[in-house]
Amino acid sequence: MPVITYRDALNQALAEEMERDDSVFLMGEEVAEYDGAYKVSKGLLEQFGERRIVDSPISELGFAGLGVGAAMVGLRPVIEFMTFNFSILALDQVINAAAKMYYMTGGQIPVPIVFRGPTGAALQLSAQHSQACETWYVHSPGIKLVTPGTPADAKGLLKASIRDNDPVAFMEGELLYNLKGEVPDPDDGDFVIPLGVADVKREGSDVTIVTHGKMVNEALRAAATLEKDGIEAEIVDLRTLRPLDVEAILRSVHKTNRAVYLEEGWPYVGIGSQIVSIIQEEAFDYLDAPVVRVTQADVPMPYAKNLEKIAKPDAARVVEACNRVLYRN
Amino acid sequence: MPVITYRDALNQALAEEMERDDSVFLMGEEVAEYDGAYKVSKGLLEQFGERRIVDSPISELGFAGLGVGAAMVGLRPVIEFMTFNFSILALDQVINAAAKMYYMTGGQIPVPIVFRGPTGAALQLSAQHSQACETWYVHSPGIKLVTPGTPADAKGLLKASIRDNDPVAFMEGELLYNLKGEVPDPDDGDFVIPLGVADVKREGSDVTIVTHGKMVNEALRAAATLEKDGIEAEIVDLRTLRPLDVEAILRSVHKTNRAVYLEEGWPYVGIGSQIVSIIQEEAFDYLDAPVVRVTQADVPMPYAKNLEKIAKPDAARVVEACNRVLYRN
Amino acid sequence: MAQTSQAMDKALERFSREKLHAFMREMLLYRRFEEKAEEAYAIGKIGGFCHLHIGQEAVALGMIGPLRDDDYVITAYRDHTQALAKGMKPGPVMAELYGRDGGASRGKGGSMHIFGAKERFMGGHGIVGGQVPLAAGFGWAIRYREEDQVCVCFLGDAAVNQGAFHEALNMSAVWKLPVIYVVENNEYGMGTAFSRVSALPVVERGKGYGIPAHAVNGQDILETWAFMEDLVEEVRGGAGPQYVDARTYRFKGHSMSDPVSGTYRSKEEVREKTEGADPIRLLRERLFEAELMDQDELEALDREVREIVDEAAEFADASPFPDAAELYTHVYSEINEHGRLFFDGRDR
Amino acid sequence: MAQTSQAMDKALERFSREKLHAFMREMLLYRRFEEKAEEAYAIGKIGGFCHLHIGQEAVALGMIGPLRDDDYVITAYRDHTQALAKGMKPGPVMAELYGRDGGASRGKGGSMHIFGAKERFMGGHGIVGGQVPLAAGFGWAIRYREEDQVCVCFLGDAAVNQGAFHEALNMSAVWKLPVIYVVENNEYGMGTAFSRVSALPVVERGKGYGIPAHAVNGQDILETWAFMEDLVEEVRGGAGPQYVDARTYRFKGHSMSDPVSGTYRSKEEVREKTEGADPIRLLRERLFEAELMDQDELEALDREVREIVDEAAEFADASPFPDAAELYTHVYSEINEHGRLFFDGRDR
Ligand SMILES: Cc1ncc(C[n+]2csc(CCOP(=O)(O)OP(=O)(O)O)c2C)c(N)n1
Ligand SMILES: Cc1ncc(C[n+]2csc(CCOP(=O)(O)OP(=O)(O)O)c2C)c(N)n1
Ligand SMILES: [Mg+2]
Ligand SMILES: [Mg+2]
Repeated sequence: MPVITYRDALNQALAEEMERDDSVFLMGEEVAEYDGAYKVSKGLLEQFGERRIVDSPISELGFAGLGVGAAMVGLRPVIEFMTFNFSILALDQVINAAAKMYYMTGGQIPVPIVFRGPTGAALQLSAQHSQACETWYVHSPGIKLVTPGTPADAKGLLKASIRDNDPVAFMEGELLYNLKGEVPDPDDGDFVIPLGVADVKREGSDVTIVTHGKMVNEALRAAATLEKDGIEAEIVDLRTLRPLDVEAILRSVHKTNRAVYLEEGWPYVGIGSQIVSIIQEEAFDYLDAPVVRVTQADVPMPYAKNLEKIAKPDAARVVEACNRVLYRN
Repeated sequence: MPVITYRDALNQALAEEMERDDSVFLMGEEVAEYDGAYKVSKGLLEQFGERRIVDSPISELGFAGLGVGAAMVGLRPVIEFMTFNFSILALDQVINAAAKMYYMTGGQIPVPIVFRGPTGAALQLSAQHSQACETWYVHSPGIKLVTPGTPADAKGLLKASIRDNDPVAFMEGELLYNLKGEVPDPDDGDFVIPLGVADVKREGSDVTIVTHGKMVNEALRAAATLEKDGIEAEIVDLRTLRPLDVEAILRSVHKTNRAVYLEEGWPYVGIGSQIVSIIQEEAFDYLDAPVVRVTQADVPMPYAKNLEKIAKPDAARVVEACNRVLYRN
Repeated sequence: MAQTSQAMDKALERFSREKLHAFMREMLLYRRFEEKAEEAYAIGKIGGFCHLHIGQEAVALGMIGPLRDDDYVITAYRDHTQALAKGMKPGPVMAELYGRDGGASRGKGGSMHIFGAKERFMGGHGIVGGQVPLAAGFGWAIRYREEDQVCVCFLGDAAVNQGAFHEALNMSAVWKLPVIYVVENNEYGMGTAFSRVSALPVVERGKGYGIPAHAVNGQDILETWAFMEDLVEEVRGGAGPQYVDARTYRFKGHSMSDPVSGTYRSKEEVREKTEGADPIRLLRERLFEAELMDQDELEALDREVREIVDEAAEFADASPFPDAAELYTHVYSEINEHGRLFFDGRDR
Repeated sequence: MAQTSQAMDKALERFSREKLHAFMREMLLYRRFEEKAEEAYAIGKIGGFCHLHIGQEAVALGMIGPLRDDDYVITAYRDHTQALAKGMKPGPVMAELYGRDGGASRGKGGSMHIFGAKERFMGGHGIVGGQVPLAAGFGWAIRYREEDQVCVCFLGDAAVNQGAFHEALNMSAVWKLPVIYVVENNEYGMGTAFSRVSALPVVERGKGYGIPAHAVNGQDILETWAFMEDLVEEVRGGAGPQYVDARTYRFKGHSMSDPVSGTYRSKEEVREKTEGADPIRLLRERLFEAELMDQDELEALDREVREIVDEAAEFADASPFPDAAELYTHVYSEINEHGRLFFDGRDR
């Protein structure tokens, strides 16, 4: 299989879906002439023209809403947020329009739109540019949330998201764009990964690390360390947070009886709290220890390099957490 | 003690704090000439004049930000959102400005502001007007969240919130404004309830119902039903969600070994998921059954009366949940 | 006086007698429909917020009537008569207010969220200003598909102070979207006079976008209709977005739960408007004066529309409440085969 | 030519020789400071996003210099030179870029979030347009306290398309707030030319609010300073909010990670501007021509500011990284005695 970057995988997915369906267009800041702030849309303007690759003004609320409107009448917009940090400005259109529309129209008007862009921290971007936005998006019914951690998942899931008839928030990562991985050759047919299917990124029997998004890679690093210590960690990459592959979590916990949730975002009412709640309710008797969560420190992201480093969850902390649920010190 | 409404309790709190401190002002839609959409600010324009009771345009992002700016230079704004539903438009100023300011200025600039208004559902207001907004506010460090369920709590906590030097989101309820209860006489001295102290609204030894905001009253109804069945429920009203009185939750769970979380909002990554996570992690060995959550149905709020009724959590469902954790059918 | 009268005649000339009668009939229908809703609200058949359009009928009719079936209309929560004007049947609209399964939105939307996808009536939106970017999206889609529909987007005067308005108008101008933004300028947002929260009048608030601004007397159906008929053709022809200050007045309280007058506007002001600026009365006087309609004809029209409205109410009354199972339908339009979409057990 | 030269002389007349030298010295300081930051970024001493102000010095100096110490200034993330102009010391500003404990924001804010509460430099904000309502809040507080400060709020040209801008300008007009909104119109928002995302030029975008609009040549320090000196006094005297289109140009890439030119603007365009519209060069030429400064004096000034900048860098270098315990300070300014405020154990 060809090895390509996460960025190129997204680019392929966009190009293939736009090729396949004329109702798909891409709009956002810098997506056209500039090839995207992170170059995800590189070459697409040339390939598809100004009609379908559109530079917007810096009007997040406005162009998110424009996208929702276009979706309401049958187009399939892909709205790029330069980062999801800025999408807080657009949240009203995402939650109150996109997510609720199908319901409050009594099923008359679906909203097949994708909001995509990086979430979470990159390097030293400080408090206003380093926020993991999953909680804001996933709390509301009516929207789906996709968080691929590898190039293949990025491609397969973006294609599925564009084809999905509901609003999908698709969260990438600035630090993922250069990540390389195997992605099936486009010539070998349409590569689509259905929403709602977790992926066991590593098998193991001693402890389960449940995670999503770019933290998958941190989990793999932690597992490598643990392995040296004779601990086999199983990594369940949720890939999509709504729909959520609960069975995959339970399956793994039934096997290992111990679980850690690893996420990039803040702890309080983070995704991990929900996963703990599910495990607690549905695998209560299988647990040998309370689930431990590894998250960003519960502070706005600091700029200073050393503080940022300790604010972020990392492999070392995952190892600690695994040891804790294994009652090893 | 005088019995007054929740509305009048808030009104008293506002009047007393404005009397006490000239830097406090109230701004929002309809707060002045119209006495407030829900009449919380009744008479305040007359008492304090246009300088301090200010009708704003319908510009939630703008006047929330104006309030943050005013707080940055030492005023103590109380910003009323007609309902928190509309505050999603202002969330950027709340999260990216108010909550992060003190941190990203390295402690130079505190933001002593209160954002207040009703959250959650009233009656048949449909999808866009019936949303419990706690999750959006509490996820972010840097902000405090207060959710009084009774007139006394409303008064004592609003006064504390206005005096607090950090941004506070203060969530009320349209269906609470007419609720009556005892509130200490203003002549008997300053009545302030510190943030971070839960209140046991009912003692009991069989099961703990943890809750907040208007659901306190639903919990009391459930407890009355359970009592007839010989079950003594303890009701822990959190009152503030950040800071959170974790000790009070644990104390009660240690006693009852069974817990239910009741909240008005959606379940997925709701407050309850966090409370479950805390109980699971910190009282793992005390639990005789998994914690059960009672929440709004995981759907946008429907308009039809019958659907709305079943979408909302109520006493009957709390009773069921208590029975479930007690393994009674 | 003579001059006014002449002007009136001139305005009348543009329309056939049938058309003028149809104007009267339609506006009467809207009025009676809203009065019926008011009645039903009073006895608890309708709940929640219910915002009546009484007094503003000539805006709905004049601005929507000249449209084609495949043109789009969108508005805020004060949406009943616009829905009717865009061709929705009174029965399903009323049933929606009643929260019944036969409602246009299956009882899930209610008064604030009337939708008729088939009729291209795109709602019914509750967040002030929230519909404005959606309208730009319809305009975008029209241009994208190289079609020739137009979109009419209504908003209240108070909504021009929302950021969404600003962002959408700018984008509309940049991309020359075929959207006509009609501000239903009834002078108030709830209890706040527009002039108290805006330094410039409504018509000037579109100035910063390079979009042509127009002002029209929204109480005069002959004016609103004629104006719109012309404007729509221009926009269909590629003139790009337009901004209209339609001057009107809300005769009732903001919603059913609010007073008609009070601290924010005086009884006298309301009386003056309801007497002097009632679009139905104004049309009647002109038609009678020009002898294009008489009292009997008017009463016949009124009987006709009352019957329609009664039938609508009967339809609503006869329609069942939605089945409990409907709680979980329409949350998603696509239920993916894998994973859990709902998190409350769905066992209610 | 002769005419231009005369006009120059006229502009020079307003200022003393000392003042003119101070202009040069200040702008050189800003330039050298930014160049030092560029250097430091290249070797990894500064991280994250770092947006240089090179080319726009005459806006910062001219618009801030005439202010009083107790007036407020706020801007976006391109904030280093405005901070210096408002009286912040180069050392703590540089240390902030380095993310050190001695930084103005204790290393927690970084390049985009320089703050000097004492100097009333109110940041340094990363969300485009986000600072605009905050500025209205400062103006509100000034009026509330019946004081006579003014607030200068800088924003980029691209920021005028944000809803926050719209809402804040309207409120400022309604309440006559003493805020001067200065658009640093460098023609681009990142890689997007303003004219591609806005149907009207910057100066026209304030039209809808009843706020006086001004345009100024932002490359000419004599013009920006004189203009602002007058305007500030008007606003201090109660003239209410003002809107200024300060025409300038960004000589570098959007941030350190972006190219100077590329698909969005040509090398030629950049060369033309850096050669023909450099505020420092323009001032130098005029001062030399008018014999108000000579090469030696200029070089002495340059040496002086280079020394200051070197000291700033040394200060930054010598400043320690924040202690790990600082991770949890400054999240809240008031730690309530009860309850848990943090949810990660704080045991890192
Ligand atoms: C964003 C937002 N803020 C506040 C409200 C509450 N609210 C509903 S209608 C209204 C007044 C709107 O007035 P206007 O736009 O003039 O429309 P009108 O009611 O006069 O038709 C307000 C404040 C809301 N629905 N949405
Ligand atoms: C709300 C928001 N959207 C997008 C961004 C990303 N971004 C940062 S700067 C910028 C361009 C802003 O240009 P302009 O306002 O003209 O200021 P300049 O950089 O030219 O000084 C963009 C798009 C952001 N920081 N905030
Ligand atoms: Mg109005
Ligand atoms: Mg710019």
